[in-house]
Amino acid sequence: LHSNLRRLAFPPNHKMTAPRNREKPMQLQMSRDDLIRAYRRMTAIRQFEERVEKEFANGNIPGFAHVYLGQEASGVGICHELTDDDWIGSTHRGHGHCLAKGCEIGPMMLEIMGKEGGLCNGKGGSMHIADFDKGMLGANAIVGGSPPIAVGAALTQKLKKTGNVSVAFSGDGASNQGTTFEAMNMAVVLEVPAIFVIEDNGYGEHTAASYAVGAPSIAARAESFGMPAETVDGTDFFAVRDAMLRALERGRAAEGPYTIVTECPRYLGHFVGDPQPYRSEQEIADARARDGLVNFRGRVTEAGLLSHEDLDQVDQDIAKEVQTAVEIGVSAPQPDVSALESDVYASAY
Amino acid sequence: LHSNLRRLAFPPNHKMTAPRNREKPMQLQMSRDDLIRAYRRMTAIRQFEERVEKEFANGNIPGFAHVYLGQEASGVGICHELTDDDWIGSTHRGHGHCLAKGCEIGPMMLEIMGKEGGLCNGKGGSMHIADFDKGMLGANAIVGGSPPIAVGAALTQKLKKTGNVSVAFSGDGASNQGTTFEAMNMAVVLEVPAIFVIEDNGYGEHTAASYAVGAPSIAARAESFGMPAETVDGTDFFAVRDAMLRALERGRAAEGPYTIVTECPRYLGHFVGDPQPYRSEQEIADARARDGLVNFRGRVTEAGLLSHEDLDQVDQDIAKEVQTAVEIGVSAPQPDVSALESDVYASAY
Amino acid sequence: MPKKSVRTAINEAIAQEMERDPNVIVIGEDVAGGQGSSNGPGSVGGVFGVTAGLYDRFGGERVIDTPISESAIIGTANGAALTGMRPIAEIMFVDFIGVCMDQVYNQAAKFRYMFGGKAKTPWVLRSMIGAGMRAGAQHSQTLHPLFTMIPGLKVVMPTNAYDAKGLLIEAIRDDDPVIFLESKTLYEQETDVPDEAYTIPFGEAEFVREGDDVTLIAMGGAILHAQAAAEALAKDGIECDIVDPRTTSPLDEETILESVENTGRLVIVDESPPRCSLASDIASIVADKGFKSLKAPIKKVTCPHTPVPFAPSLEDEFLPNANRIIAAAKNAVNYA
Amino acid sequence: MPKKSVRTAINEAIAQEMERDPNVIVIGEDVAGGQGSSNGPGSVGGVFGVTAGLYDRFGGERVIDTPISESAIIGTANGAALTGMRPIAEIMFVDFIGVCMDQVYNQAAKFRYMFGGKAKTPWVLRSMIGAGMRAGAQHSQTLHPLFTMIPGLKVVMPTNAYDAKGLLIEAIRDDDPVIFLESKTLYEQETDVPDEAYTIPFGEAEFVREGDDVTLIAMGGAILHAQAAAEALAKDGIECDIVDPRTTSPLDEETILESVENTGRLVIVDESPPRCSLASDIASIVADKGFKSLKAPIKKVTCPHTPVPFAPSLEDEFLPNANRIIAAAKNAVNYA
Ligand SMILES: Cc1ncc(C[n+]2csc(CCOP(=O)(O)OP(=O)(O)O)c2C)c(N)n1
Ligand SMILES: Cc1ncc(C[n+]2csc(CCOP(=O)(O)OP(=O)(O)O)c2C)c(N)n1
Ligand SMILES: [Mg+2]
Ligand SMILES: [Mg+2]
Repeated sequence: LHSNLRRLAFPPNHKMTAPRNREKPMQLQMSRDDLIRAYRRMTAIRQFEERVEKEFANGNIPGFAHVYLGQEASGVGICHELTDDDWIGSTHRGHGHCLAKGCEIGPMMLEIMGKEGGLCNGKGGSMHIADFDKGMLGANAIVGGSPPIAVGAALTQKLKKTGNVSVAFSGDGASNQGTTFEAMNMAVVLEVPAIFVIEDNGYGEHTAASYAVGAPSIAARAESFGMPAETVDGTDFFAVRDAMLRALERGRAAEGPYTIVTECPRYLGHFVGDPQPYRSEQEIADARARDGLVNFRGRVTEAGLLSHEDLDQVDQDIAKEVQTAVEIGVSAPQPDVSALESDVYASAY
Repeated sequence: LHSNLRRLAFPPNHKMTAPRNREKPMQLQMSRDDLIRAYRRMTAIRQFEERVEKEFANGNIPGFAHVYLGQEASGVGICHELTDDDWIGSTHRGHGHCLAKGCEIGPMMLEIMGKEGGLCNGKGGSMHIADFDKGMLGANAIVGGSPPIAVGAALTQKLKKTGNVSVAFSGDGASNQGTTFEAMNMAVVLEVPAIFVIEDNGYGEHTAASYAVGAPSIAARAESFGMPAETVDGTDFFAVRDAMLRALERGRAAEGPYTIVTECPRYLGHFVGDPQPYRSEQEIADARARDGLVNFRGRVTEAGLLSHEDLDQVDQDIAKEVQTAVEIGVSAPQPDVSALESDVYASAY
Repeated sequence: MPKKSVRTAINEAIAQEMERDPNVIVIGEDVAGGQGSSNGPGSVGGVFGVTAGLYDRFGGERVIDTPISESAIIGTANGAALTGMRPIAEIMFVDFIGVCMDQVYNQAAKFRYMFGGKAKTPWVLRSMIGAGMRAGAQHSQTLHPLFTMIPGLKVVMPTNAYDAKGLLIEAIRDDDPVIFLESKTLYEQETDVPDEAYTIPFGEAEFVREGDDVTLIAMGGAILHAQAAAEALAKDGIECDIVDPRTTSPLDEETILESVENTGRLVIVDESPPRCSLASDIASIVADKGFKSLKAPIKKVTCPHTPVPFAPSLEDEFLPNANRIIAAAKNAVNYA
Repeated sequence: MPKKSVRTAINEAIAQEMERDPNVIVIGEDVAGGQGSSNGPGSVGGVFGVTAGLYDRFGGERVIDTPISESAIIGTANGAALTGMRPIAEIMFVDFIGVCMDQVYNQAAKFRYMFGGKAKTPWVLRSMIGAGMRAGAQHSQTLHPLFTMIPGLKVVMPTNAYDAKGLLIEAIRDDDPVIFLESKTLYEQETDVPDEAYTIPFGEAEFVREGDDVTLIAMGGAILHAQAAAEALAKDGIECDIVDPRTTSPLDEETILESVENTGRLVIVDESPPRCSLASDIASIVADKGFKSLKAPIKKVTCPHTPVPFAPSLEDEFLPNANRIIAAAKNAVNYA
């Protein structure tokens, strides 16, 4: 019996699960400004992360960095219809989620460099960025840490009847963590507007999802918990956004949770500097061939919604922003040692 | 979508999932001795637990006791084809699993009474009985504690190519614990001969499975992890044993894990003394109406395999054994205080 | 003033805070009880009845039964607390913390610091501690050191009904994650407890008894043994100062040092194994800041370095008892 | 004797024991690496390469990559160990222990006792500890007290390559669950390490340096700071006895007491927050059994009661450093 089950096998030999009931062509749904915003955020992620890679090599970024290259369309597609009152919980690979949710490049760069004025004043770093004003409840360096937290945020939204939703980003690896499963069941039982987004980039560190996920399908596994679930191409912004619109229909009505699996191969290694001996040239080339930004540019220009000039302009604007952020970041001071013992408690201790 | 999903609803309004491909009538499969052994073990559990209830009230049993009444056919059906080299991991409600696996009444009673000569020399108690000679790896007072441990035992069996299997007993409540889900995925990934037995007695303490299990079906949820799974009537010894035979076909060949959900309503409260204000008279009456021993007796006598006299004889033998066990237990000494600091470490400390 | 048990005091504190603040919710296994059952929810209120009646009074939206999924319970409390609620989460027995410790010490305890002071996580984690009920190795532990060592957490261990109510209301109103540990063996203890709400600040130890010969520090269930020992010692003319820290984090060092300055002799009673215990923690503080006043070795009366045994004969020996406290106190007093 | 790094010594110990005993297996996340990948498994060997080469040598049946499911990893190790294997399980960073602590302290640590001495659970849990790598609050903790307090566990903290190999082989051959904590900052440290297998018994501290003025006790990464401090103090004519306990459970009390008897002054350096720390544990033991020989307050040099900060400026201040050790030592020496 088991031997008959098709194992999730992506990569090396990736089978895409067809997204279900993909409705109405996107151009009917998005304004020009909307499209620009989406492209701007994807571009911000792409350029920010490429620069993080560079500055890490330059020694300007301490510790570890996990970049989001190749997954831009997933985070931006998920967050596109969210407001600052919709919350997201992120992962160790959180830069993209932050930018997709509207965090600013400057304070993010400062945080990642461990500088004063960073989003967490340098105390958090790459794996612990949070921006509550933007509804970003925090990156999380514990795999499987965010899903239960998102359920709690969704409980607040349900009890306060706000019509908002809470999104938990996880990876294919985190989809095997007990905390993620518990969160899914809890969300179904409490009927809260939690949306579980599993970004299947093919690997958990150096181990392929095709090995570590025993189930034939991550989405089907989530569905068996008692919620709707679907799998979409995570490099197709429009496909991701469409799936999110379906999840939001349910979430805004506080009808309960939803799971979206976005498939978006990882471009680089697990962390900046991972030589990836376990991946073939070919596999990495295939991954890079699936480019959410190229896909987006092609679709919107062919449809005549935006011109190449429009998009090139965005590229240049972002490039300036990133350059400025790095310059400010490099010259900014590290937090004063007096900050070491502050922020441990909110009330008297 | 979610609203369309039929919630697992047992009790109050229980829908039985039909066991799949139930083959060959049992009487072709079991010898008279086999049948006697099965009935003897079910009877041992029934009488042992009824006496535990009584002795608890008499103050002869310290602490908490969770009895297995109503679930006899589940444990005995699962263990019937197992040898001492097949291992089981149990729960806080473990007396029945012990007896089903061949543990002796006397040493069990001594343990539950906290006396010298108990299976764990009085150090474990009702929730921590183990008997390695019988392949009983231990009751476990942590809900969800046993499934990962059974995966490890199954790994040993796989690596040593013994053709044996390891069974993890869990309840419907434990089926929601992250450790159980992790164990299921791990078992599929490592392809070990672990058999997950979820005894759905309708409740986790005072909360109904119909509420706490968000999934429409515990078995379907397990199946989505990538292993075969089925649901059977846990008060029908033959149905449980048939399901186990299917699981063993796969397990003995070391082809991977299997899940069996046995539905067997709890007769009494969660622990001895629980007044069960949350359950209606009717529900409890319906539960008691499903009696694995009555079912067995009817089937084997109608089929002319055993006579009422045969079975009555077993009843009397067990009654004597239990009576003797209690008498010895009550008069046995508690462990000497010198035992307090022994058995903490196996090697020098 | 009306006499109330610790159980009643805790129940009253929760009810009064739920009345006062709609953001206060209760979440855990069987805190209401009976969800999905034929007679419906609300009839249980926790395995020991501590939350009894809350469901009927505040409904299922605020008294939330959960699946047996502790990581999701604390994670849910974390997310709710981060976003404006004040959850009171229950982990039935503290022994179960091992399946959800991450959400306690890597998440709740660190949010505020990691996020540069922007987050607050105002929750209370209620849980039962202590041996003596023949509940075996996995239902009898006293794990206060496990929480006390974690920066970002506050830890409360009430020893009587009056403190239980005042400290719990303080905990619910506090903006940090607070671990509230209830000694099973103290639930029936009664003291005078005002009907109205009141708070007791954290970090203020209490003198349970005053004496000049030796200082006894005792927490949780151990307080009973310490009091019994003090009675007996008094008969032999040895007067004990008994200090109940009430909260282990923050810890009231001043009061402890003040007492030792007066007595010069210290015995710490702690219902947990000795290694890295609160007893060792307090001893080390006094061995530094109170060294000058010490006239004798600091004695710890703890459980042995073993799991909790089931058999009554062994469990009674496992627990710190009056006799061992008396011996330690005499040892300290007679030291020259 | 050939010089080897701590990393190499650990790898060598595992390989030699796997050669010797077919029941020894390695299990954890990416211990082989690359399972299911286009180039196949074996090319990684742990995030820091500590288990590199083992997969090629012993194959996937004995070097087992797992999903990210720590409870299942330790649970699997528990079940395998109970039934005849000798698993070496890896929890990558000790910070992650919170998601699987139950399988460590309620299961492995208690099996033997709960089951009346019938069970043994011979596994080693390898994990990385320590700050200083700018890894942030959830990848930089040093949680040895968390394990040291648990009866049934043994806890090893090697500070050099020679000890690492000998203690790890001892741990693998030991019949109890052993927590083997590897300081990230020490992996590159080199010492002479014999090629053949050898063992170092648990519970035997080592004098890293001898001196009569003050005793410094240091564990794990802190040993480097202690040595630097001792160098500097020597220039001021203060000679330090440096004791490295090597194992925190069991703890070599005798050696510690012997040194304090000689110096009368004690400074304990511990790379963890102060509350219920190993520093407090050792201080409390000396404040009891070594009270007679104490000439000064017992000083602890630990991290502050805060999570680990990310910014280098803060993390450097967070860690115990030579200057703070020097100050504490002088304080102790000058006390009268
Ligand atoms: C509980 C826990 N276990 C292990 C790790 C180490 N770790 C960090 S990221 C990672 C891989 C996560 O894989 P996935 O969820 O697919 O996310 P991705 O890195 O692919 O974005 C692992 C194992 C961790 N941080 N937390
Ligand atoms: C981790 C953990 N959480 C909670 C408990 C308390 N508890 C003991 S038994 C039980 C109910 C278990 O329900 P189920 O798995 O259905 O087993 P049943 O009692 O019905 O046999 C609970 C919540 C526990 N022992 N361990
Ligand atoms: Mg991944
Ligand atoms: Mg049940």
